[in-house]
Amino acid sequence: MIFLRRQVPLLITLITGIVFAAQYYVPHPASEQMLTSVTKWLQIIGGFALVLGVSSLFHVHAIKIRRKEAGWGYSFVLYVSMLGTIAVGLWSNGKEAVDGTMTAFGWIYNFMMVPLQGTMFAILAFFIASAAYRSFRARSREAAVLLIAAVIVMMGRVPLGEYLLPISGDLSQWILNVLNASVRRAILIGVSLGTVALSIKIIFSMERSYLGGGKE
Amino acid sequence: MTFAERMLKIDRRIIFLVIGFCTLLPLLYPVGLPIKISPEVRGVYDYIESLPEGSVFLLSLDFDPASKPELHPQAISLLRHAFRKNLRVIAMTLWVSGTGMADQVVTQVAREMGKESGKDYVFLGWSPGGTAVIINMGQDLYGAFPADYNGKPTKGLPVLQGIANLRDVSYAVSLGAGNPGVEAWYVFGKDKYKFELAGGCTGVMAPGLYPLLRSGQINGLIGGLRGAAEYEILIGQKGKAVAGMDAQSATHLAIIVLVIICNVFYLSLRKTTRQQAHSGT
Amino acid sequence: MPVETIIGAWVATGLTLFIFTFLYKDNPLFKLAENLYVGVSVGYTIVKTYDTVVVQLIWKPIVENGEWTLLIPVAIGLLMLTRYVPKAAWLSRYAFAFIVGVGSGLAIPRTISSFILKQIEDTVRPLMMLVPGEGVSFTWSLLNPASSLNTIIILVGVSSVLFYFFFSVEHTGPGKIVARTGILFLMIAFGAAFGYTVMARMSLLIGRLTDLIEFTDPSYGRPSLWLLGLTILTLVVMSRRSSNKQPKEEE
Amino acid sequence: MRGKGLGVKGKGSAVVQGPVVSGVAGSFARFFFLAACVTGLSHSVVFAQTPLALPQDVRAFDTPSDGGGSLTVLWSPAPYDSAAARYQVLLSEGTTVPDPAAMKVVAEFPANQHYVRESKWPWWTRPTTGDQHQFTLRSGRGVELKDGTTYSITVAAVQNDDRKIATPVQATPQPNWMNWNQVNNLLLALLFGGIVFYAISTARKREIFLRRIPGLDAVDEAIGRATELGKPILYLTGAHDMSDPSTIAAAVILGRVAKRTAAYETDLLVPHRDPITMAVCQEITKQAYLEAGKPDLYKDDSNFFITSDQFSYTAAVDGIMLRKKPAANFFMGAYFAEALLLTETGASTGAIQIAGTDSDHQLPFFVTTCDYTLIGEELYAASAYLSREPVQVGTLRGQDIGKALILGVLGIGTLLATLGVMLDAQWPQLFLDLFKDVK
Repeated sequence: MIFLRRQVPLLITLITGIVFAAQYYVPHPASEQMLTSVTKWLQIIGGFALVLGVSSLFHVHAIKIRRKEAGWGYSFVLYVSMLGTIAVGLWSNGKEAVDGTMTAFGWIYNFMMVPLQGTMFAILAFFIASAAYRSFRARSREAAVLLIAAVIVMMGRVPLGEYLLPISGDLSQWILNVLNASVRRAILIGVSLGTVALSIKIIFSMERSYLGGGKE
Repeated sequence: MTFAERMLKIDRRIIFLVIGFCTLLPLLYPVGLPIKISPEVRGVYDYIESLPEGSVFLLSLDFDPASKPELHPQAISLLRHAFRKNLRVIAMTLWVSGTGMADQVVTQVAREMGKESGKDYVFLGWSPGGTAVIINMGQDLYGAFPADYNGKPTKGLPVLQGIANLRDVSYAVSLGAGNPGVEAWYVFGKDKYKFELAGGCTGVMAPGLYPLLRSGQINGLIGGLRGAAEYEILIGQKGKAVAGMDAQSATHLAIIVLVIICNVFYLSLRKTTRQQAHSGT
Repeated sequence: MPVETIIGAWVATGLTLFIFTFLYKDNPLFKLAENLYVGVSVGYTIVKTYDTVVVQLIWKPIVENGEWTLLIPVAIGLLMLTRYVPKAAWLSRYAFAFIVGVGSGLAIPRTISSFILKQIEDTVRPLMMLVPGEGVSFTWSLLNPASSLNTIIILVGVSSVLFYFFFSVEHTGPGKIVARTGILFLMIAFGAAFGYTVMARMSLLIGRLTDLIEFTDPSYGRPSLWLLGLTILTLVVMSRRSSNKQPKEEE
Repeated sequence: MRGKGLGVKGKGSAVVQGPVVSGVAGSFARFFFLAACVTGLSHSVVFAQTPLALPQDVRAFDTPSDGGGSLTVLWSPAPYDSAAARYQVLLSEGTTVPDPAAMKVVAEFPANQHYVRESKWPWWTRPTTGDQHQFTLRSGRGVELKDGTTYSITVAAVQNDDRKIATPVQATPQPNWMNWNQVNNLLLALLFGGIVFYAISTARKREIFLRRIPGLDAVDEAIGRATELGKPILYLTGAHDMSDPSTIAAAVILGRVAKRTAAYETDLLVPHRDPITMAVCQEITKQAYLEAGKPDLYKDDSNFFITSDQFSYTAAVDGIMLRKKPAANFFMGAYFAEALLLTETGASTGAIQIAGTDSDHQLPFFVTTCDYTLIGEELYAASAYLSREPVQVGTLRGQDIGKALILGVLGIGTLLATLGVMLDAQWPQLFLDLFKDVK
């Protein structure tokens, strides 16, 4: 039983990992065919993964409602809006528009989801402004360098900045294209080494946290 | 409490109001400052200009409503340009919550330019799996998207004639707000299937894409609302991005002024505390 | 203008303003809008997933083209859902093992090619350039990203930042200088990111305000103005009430 | 672009004859030969309107390292190679060709194009010297090359009305099992994998040196100050769940912080966004108090769950900061847009703030609003430094070796590339090609 529960999954990871890493170097049509099928499978499995993510949300809020915890009314709102959206969506065959005319599902999308999600992040503009005033301080030489670079880029990326200080355009271009690019490149290389190391550890089962909890 | 301390402790809602007005006023009373074109954006424009009629242009709208103000105008300009050049347009999205928006923008621009779905362009919709979708399209486009957004089978669509997979795409642009986005299109797409690629992205993403731009992994980069405004100028059709540039100028200036005030107060505070410390001992 | 658009304009404006009330403080209007948002977007994702995965990717290919092999990923997907059945939860490991295995395998060569080799390739450039007519020379232009000077700057930047993230060498002696250079480069890049992020957030605000301005139009019935007044009124009433209640709650 | 008139073959330079090898074998020898040829060629002259002759040494073979459906033709450069003359590639099915003139023209281009050196092949897969002509024919528009079928293929030189067709040669397209162009990628993957394994096994056997992370000193200092002021400490573990490495690192560092707070008898507040992370962190905190010898001070509710919603969580934590005014705030793990809302409020209460995150998009805000920030990998390093777990330490060490190698390649590569330009030499490519992404 332990074998089925513990060793077999690790074996699956080992085999699939090696096979799909090796696939990259094999141009033969047979190997390409395998890649085609499996990526198609991954698309379908990806759909199930979404269900998994969503269901934990279901669970958390269901408990809240059942226990009538503080703010359970909001969880109720969440449930109603979700079920309502699903019902309307299925009724509209999952289409926001048919031949350019908006369906009821499209209405929910355009007039509820789009403004809600859009505004959620627009409020950050205000918080950046207040942080700019209250806490973006040059506490150290490093922070001072950061703030100066930030001011130059902010100037150089808007017409008024370039108008007031014509050199800021070229300067910010240079910062982005040369200084920023070199740092990002180093970070990219470092992160990639990390990714490759992690992938190797996963394939050779030195890293198992992805298997998650659940009793052995 | 000193003056500086008191000033630093003012209610932040006052700052909120300042920023609100800095955005609102230029939107209501635009000035229209000139906008310079950067080489990154010109790279995309020039490449589309150089494509012969009937080339395949793939636009992946990989964003959701949260990034709409930045990437929506980019999508409109790119589509207008591609349709004007009579390219065959394939549009799609890797972000599920962006599907409706992507459909809307494609349909709207196509209608405005008198293009027909299935013949001049196709909107494939969304498919789950993120990077797996890109690989699958590279292997077999019809396997990844058996039907387009409207449920029509993709096999046999006139616009897709002669296209088997991503290798047959002349130019792909990913408008990415995160992951999967521009980087994924390079790693899982261009790296193997060898189409030319460019990126459009939100301001948050833009600095991170410069290494790819330099190494030629993407041949152009449209960054944020500013990039969109530049593209609107390039195709000669000003839209929401150009209209927003004045407000962008005003808010940037406001932030810069706020940062400077903050540091002036901070430094003066530090000076006084140091002096006090000195005199105290 | 169609009625549904007018109603839509009112709803969209109202929800936008509800979220903006967070700027005043966390309050029931914001919480209502936030939960509505989560609910609607989850519902939307479920519908889209059903429509795309179940109908387009599974049902149609199997029924219409007889692609029975697609039952394999369906089975793997179902295994994933056993996570919620405590006794069979271990079965879900097979699914995760498969996904993670394939994902790791796909990632290794592609990451090396795109983010390591390509980036090294572009950093390793000759420090002298062959200028037509002048022969081999050193170019000083800062504005040309490919000039010799910029090549050196990039090389210094990449190397010093890579060195900064070295953990098995103490940053002393010459190492200290390199690491300090690295951190300066890092800070400049963070500054650029900072500037761009400010730009992005401001753009989002501009986008939302543009919509609100559009909805002040009489053809929609000026929802922005009416609802702005109503929202402010609600906030005032609520803050009055809570300030009356507060003393009692705090004993 | 280098080389003036390189394409034109100078007098006395040899044509490489012999069998065409598509593998790695023999490439070294070929390479040196190529270098010699190319360097000897720099002073050639382009003649206009040289009389046409038969294209020489036409060779055809299955394109190596591909999925089939493709053939490659090679032939020698000629004195008439210029924009004025043109080459045609001719193709027909079968091994015998009754009339070469009737073969299908599948490609036509100016005679000064399509050289081997223009192709992206690295030196170990180059079929011949760089000055030779090369054309790769692929299945596609108008041409179909079936795997396993033998084709006759040849090259014709055309100038004005003159057309000279070389004798057709035969070749069979085939799919291959290995893309030799990418062999450097494979070697690097194996090398790096080996390094990681080696480093981990070393770390299992003996202590590996890790430099002290300065941010950890700041942690002690902050806790000390909190004790002086008699105020609590706030610790956040980020937005992700326990499957994310950054959350794991945050939990490890929490163990260290909890040990200190136990020793100093300072209050610890850890609000959570994920119930599982909370459970794990409770265990870690309990253990830390035990190790500090103060199990009686441990409170189960110092770790508490708020909500999983991003902004509601933020508002609640901001509320805690304003009410309890912690002396130190720790932000470890992954953060999104809420980062600024948290740190800004924290800064306004005058707390010492220490952050550690790999969310690079939020790093600028942490750096400007916090007193100390662990940047990216420093977070993992700090956690490895504290936990001393061999796999973590070993991986870190392996990555360090990888970085050192890359630094070396950057240095040597730049030097060689510069020498290559200054001396107008090709041999540095021998090294540089190894680190190119070629397909």
